[in-house]
Amino acid sequence: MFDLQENLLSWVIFLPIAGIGILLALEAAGRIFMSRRLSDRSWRVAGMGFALGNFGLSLMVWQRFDPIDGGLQLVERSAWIPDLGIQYYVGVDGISLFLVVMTGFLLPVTLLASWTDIASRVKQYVFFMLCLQTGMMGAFLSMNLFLFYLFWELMLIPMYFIIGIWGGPRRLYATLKFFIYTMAGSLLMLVGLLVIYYLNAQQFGFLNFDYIGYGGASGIIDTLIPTAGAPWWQTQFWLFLVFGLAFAVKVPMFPFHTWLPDAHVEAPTPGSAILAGVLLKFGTYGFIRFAMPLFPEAAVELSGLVFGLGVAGIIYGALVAMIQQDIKKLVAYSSVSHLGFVMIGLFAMNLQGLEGALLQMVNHGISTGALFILIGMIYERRHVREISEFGGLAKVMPVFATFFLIATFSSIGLPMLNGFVGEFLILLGTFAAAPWVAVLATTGVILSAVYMLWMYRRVFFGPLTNEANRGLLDLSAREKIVAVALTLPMFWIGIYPASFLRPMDAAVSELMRTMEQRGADIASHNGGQSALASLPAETPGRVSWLREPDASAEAAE
Amino acid sequence: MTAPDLDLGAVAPLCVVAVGAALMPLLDVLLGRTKTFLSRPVTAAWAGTVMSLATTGVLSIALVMCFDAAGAAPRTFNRDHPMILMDGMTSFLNIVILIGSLLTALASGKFLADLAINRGEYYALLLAAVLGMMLLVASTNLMMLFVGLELMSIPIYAMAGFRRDSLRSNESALKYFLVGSFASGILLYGTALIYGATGTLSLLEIGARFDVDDPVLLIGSGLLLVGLAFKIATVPFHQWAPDVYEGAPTLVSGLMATTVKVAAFGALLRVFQMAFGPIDDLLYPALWVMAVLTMTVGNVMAIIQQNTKRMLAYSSVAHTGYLLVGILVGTQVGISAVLFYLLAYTFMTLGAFGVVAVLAHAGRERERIADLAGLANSRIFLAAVMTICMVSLAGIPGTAGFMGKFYIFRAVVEQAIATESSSLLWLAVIGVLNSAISLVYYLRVPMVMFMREPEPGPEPDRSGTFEGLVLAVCAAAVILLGIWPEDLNLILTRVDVLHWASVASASP
Amino acid sequence: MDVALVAKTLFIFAVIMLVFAPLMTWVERKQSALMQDRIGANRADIFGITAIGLIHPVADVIKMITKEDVIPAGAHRLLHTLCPLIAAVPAAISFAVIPYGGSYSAWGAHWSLVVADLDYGLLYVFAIGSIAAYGTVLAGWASNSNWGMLGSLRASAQMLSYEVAMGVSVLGIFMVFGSLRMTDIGVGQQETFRLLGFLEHLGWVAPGTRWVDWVTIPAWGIVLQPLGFFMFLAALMAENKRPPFDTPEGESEIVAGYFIEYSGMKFGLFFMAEWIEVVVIAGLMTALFLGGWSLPWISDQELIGWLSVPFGPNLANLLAMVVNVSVFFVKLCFMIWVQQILRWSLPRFRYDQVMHLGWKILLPLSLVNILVTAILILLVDELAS
Amino acid sequence: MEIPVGHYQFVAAALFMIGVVGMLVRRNVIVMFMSIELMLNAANLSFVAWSRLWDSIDGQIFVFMVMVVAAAEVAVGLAIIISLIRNRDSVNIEEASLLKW
Amino acid sequence: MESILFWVFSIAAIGGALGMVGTLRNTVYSALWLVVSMLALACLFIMLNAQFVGLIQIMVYAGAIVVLFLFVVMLLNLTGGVMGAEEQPLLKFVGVALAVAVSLQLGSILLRIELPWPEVSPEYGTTAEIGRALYTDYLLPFEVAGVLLLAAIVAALAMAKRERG
Repeated sequence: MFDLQENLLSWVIFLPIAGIGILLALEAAGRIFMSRRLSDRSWRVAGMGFALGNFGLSLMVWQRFDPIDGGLQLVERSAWIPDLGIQYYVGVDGISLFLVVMTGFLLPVTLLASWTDIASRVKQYVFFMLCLQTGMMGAFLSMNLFLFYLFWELMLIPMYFIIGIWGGPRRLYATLKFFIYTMAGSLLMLVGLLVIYYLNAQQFGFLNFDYIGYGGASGIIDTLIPTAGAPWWQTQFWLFLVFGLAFAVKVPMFPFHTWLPDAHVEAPTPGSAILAGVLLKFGTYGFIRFAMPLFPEAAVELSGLVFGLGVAGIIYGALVAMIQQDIKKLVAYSSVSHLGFVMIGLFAMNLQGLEGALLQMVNHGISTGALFILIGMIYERRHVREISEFGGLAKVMPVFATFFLIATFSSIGLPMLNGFVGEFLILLGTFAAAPWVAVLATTGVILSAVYMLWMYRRVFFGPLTNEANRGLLDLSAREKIVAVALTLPMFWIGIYPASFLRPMDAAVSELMRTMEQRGADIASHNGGQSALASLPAETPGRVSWLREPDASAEAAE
Repeated sequence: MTAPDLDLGAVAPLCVVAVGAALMPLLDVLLGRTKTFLSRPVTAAWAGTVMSLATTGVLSIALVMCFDAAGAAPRTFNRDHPMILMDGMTSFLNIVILIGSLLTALASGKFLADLAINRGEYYALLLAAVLGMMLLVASTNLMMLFVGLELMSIPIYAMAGFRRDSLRSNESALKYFLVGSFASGILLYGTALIYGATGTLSLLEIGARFDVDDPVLLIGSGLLLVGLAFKIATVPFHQWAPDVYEGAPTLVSGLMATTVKVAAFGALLRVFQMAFGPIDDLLYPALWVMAVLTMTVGNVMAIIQQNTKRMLAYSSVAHTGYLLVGILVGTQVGISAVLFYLLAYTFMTLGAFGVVAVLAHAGRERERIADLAGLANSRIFLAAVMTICMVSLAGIPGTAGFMGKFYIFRAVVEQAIATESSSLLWLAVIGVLNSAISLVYYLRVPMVMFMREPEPGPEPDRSGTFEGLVLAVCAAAVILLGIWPEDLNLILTRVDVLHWASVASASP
Repeated sequence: MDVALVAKTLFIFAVIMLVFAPLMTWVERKQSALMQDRIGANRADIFGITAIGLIHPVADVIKMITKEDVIPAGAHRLLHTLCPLIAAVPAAISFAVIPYGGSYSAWGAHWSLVVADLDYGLLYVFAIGSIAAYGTVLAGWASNSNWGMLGSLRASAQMLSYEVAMGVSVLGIFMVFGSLRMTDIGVGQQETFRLLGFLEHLGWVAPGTRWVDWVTIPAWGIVLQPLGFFMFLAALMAENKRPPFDTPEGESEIVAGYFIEYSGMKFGLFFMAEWIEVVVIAGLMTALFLGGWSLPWISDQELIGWLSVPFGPNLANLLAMVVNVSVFFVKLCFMIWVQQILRWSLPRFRYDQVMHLGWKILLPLSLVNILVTAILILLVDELAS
Repeated sequence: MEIPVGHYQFVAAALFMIGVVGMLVRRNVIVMFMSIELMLNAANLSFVAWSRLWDSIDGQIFVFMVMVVAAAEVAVGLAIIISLIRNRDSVNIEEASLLKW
Repeated sequence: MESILFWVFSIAAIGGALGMVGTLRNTVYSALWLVVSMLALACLFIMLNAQFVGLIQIMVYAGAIVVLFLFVVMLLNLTGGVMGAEEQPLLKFVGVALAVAVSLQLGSILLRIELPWPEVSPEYGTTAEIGRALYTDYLLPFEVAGVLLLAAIVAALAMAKRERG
């Protein structure tokens, strides 16, 4: 049961919370038997240890992952609430693999980055961070919808506290808004989930929450969800809307994004980093994992809407970011813009678009996380974030300026850095599906270069006008480690994306096959009509140069 | 005159509680007179602890008996004229009631001492009320239902006013009393009309003889439901609840919000299942509206409350709404969902009231939500328990509250799909939207505790050993029920509507 | 309307209201004089004839009626006037269920000597008695006087408290005789039971031994329920609020309690009520505990049977009736005398003592009495079967 | 028995209505309390009449139980009122109502 | 004869009830009106062959409950219109209107019921029969009623007893 080889994913998920358990037990034992408490420092160190262990385990997942296989790997499944068809069922595939690795990577980095920043209530901080990690890992790895839902909402609570306790002056408002927005969206999804659950039970005769069937049995994914001829609330269209709402709030897509600037600005540095780096990905992850395969017809029908909102988000986010005075807010709005890219990439529904979107999710996690952490470093020194407060920082903090520049470039999507690969693939895919959307989205790339570089110039170049900045110390050794750690993957992805794209390839192909199959099922059910039929079956212009030839050949089969 | 055919074993747990209720005043007197046979008198605090432990003991014995009975075949006390039915559902509800009251009794010792209302009558009243509740959920006859209801209510009236030096407690008791008796009166007249229309008091026979076109019977049923609705505080019969909960001693409020509600719901379930089957269609729209209103009003009103107890009162109104949804569905899945929800609800509400009770030291009560500020710094244990309870009440996954709501909504959706009824689906949608509204006020409590600086003043009291135990049990149960509800399923599957049918043959 | 019923009603009310109640004033004075070593009640005379003070009742009546009727300022006139009646009338009409003779038939007519032979006999008395409480409770309040108010409060508390003890202490009688009907109880008390019967049961003497049957005692209530007798008597006297239970009136503390503001015949009515109640109590005790109208060891049938030998059945019935009624009133007078003795020999209880006696002595004792009685009845049934 | 059962029931319904209305419109606690008693009594009359109509003793037993309950309610209710008044006298009579009614 | 009695008693019962609710001046009057109503009801009970219940009605309601009311009213000197609820006129108006409407509806329905009275055995409603029923069929409620009274005593004590020391 505790075998590392057999239960690797469980280890990944539960190591942080087990660490919490150990620490709490030690704390309690200390209080009871020795009437003294563990020091803050020991909590921090232990927390760091568990986070690193978690990262190591996630790397192990990558190492043991078979890139050829498009299906679930390292699956674990055991009965949990059998009466309701609820299993403890985890598995990883090409879609979630890098999100898991990225999540594992970001936690130790943020912990290290906040080593001195978070000075009060350290134990609670470590507690909530580790809990958060369990929630996030669990949500990425769950293959039972109930389990997914549980983790999905569970990770909100630590984040609620992290923003609320260590956040800025308006933290209470921001954290409540964050929580209620995301929760309200997902609650409706619960109803939708139940509807599908019972449709599935009706079709297959037993209650089942498994997303992908296990051992030959059917899963939720096999449910035939009608497009017409049933009560309206059982049709793909409405169910997609319900699911889409939950995920769109989380992404956040354009009209639902208002919680994001508040939360990001008020959150402490590690909070912002994790929020931007991981939590936002759950929205897009939800689309690609659940909403699109479950309701392919509706996804195609509504792809126009998503494109519209996505482009609106890209341009709106960029424009709003341009006028921000607060660096953090600027980065926050840039997230809205970037995730708009991810959304249009997903709904292009071809190999490039999907892969680009997946890769861009990872990219955004790293580069935006890095930006927030770097901003945190300067904030720790100056306790202000207004762009106007700075200027000429490059002179006093050259190392910092360098790393910030790399992160900025990564965010803009400069070639050789990670952002470029993702955005390029997305635009490629989108152009194939909807040329005008790609054209409009491209303006977003340009705009992002404008606002990011403009910001960079105002902060780092020019004369050193503000006296307060004169005595700033450059990065400490610890901060350098953090910065280097964040920069390395940017280059890696930018220079050699194939190591990331290869495992995605099989999974995305598998996903597209599934969607086509479901489209055909619906079509036969409806008597020959399927919106999916309008999709180009094989996408032209595959970018095989990005990929090793043998892998692409296999993926094409 | 032949002796009735009695089955004393069926009522053994009831007997235990009744004997306990009768002996508790004696124990009180005995403890007051220890001077005569001990070298020094027992202090009031110690006497209180002994009383609370004794009460807990009595309730535990009954609890064990109920657990034993849970799996057995249904029994009744008087086989010639069954008034009660000790079946799976009764046992389950009895278990819930006993757990709730047991925890309350255990925490009461220090609580009463802190408020300087350490009087032995409390425990006798508690036990009597518990007996009433147990009878109420077991009753299959309107007479038994009425007597059980009153046996439950009358001690609680007094317990609400147990802080005799506090005007608010007095007013709370008075208000509860007036509203409660008013409700009893309405219920009673409804019973009279039902009796008049059918000529029987047995629920099963009423169900069998139900003539849907008889206006007298319909009005009687309506009045009966209104009476019960007062007791469980559904909108628009809820207005007493916040005032009463606020004024009553906190643990008593907890008891009112949990076990009393459980018992009244048990009665409601019985009435619906046994007697009101034929008018399901008539009741459906009324209950639908009532459930929606109850959820919504409870949640919306809770948002603007400044007093923790008042907030919890409105929260309990809101939860009543969710429970009504389960009753409305009426399938076995729905009923087991209600039962599960009641258990989960008992733990989380009791935990929340328990935390407030720990802080309710005479003279410096911390009843406002703002008074909880900074509790996480001074008393992390209390803050943690409160947070767990709030999170559970809000229905966030991983807690009992979520599982409860999940069960309820799953029953709703199942039935909606089975009958293609979109009104049921809307009920689920409104339910989850209400959950979202409820986040606003539930999350405010942890927010205040963790994210606000405490006001200057003395630190809040530490929880006593038993109080701490109770709180820990509540928190642990909330989490365990949220993560491993399947053990409970073993009990739930015993809740079988079909068992009721077997009683039909037993009644004359 | 049944002539017999009217006759019975008139007879009993005439006796109670016109004979016993006025006579009570005389008895009371004479008794107190006797006990205080005075002569007492010997002043009023008609043409010099004092007739051992028997003129006094007449004088009293005249005095009461002719005195000024004062209604104090601020009093509630209607209630103030009604209260004496509310107090007196229920007392009087509760005699309706007390049988003062058995049932007889002569010349084809058939009648029993009780105004209303109700199934729930004694309950009627209790119900009527509980209404009488209003008279006292309201009297003090209606006269707008502090003393009166205090008296009323005490009276209502006392009456409510003792109603419980009263009801519970007499339960044993119902259990023994198996009925609430007063005539059933009366007939039941005509039986005898063999005191030495247990010897047969134990097998110490052979069944059918004659001398065992000789030693019998009548199955009177007082024999079967000795404890019940005393408790019931005490409770009834407390209900009547006469000394030693006269705290509501307590001359030395609250002057005269609830009827402090009354004068003239209204005042007289309160006293009438008390005296009537004394008679009712005596009647109840007689009917329930002292064998009612019957002679000890001689049942109605036996009596009529013996009398029929010389006089024939019709006359025998009439004679038996006369004998029985006389016996009843003799017993009644005895019970009145007992009450007078108690009244003049015991000092007044303090208020808390009254409550203590009612709640902490009479009530538990009567509960124990019920328990013991129930066990004994079960045992006897067991032995008999 | 020349009066039909409906007439008795009508009287009961009227009493019940008067009780409900009294409970709702009166502000004197004691009178409200008495209105509740009236409601119980209305139910009693109804029970007795139905009981006679159905020739079953259930209704009368129920009335018996109602009386027990009524007695218990009165004892507790009046005790609550006494405790409230005592307190209010000693604390502050001006404070008519702390809790919103 | 029977109709006359019925009309007398029902008018007394309803009149007493109206008087009770309608008397604004003095709580004592309200209580007295209530007694009138109770006594009339007891008489109606007896007319319906419920002699035992009727007698108990007098004993319990008239003899104990209302006396207790009077006792408390006098003890606390509550004779004026003391205490009361904050006005919620609209809600109350709705409540009253609803009550009246339902009652009128109900009353008109009930008034039309003219089922024949069945013949009952002479035992019906007697103490003996009620006692038998209480100790056999209704044993459980009867016992529970005992516990209820005990609880009420304890409750009343807990509320009204003076604090020791």
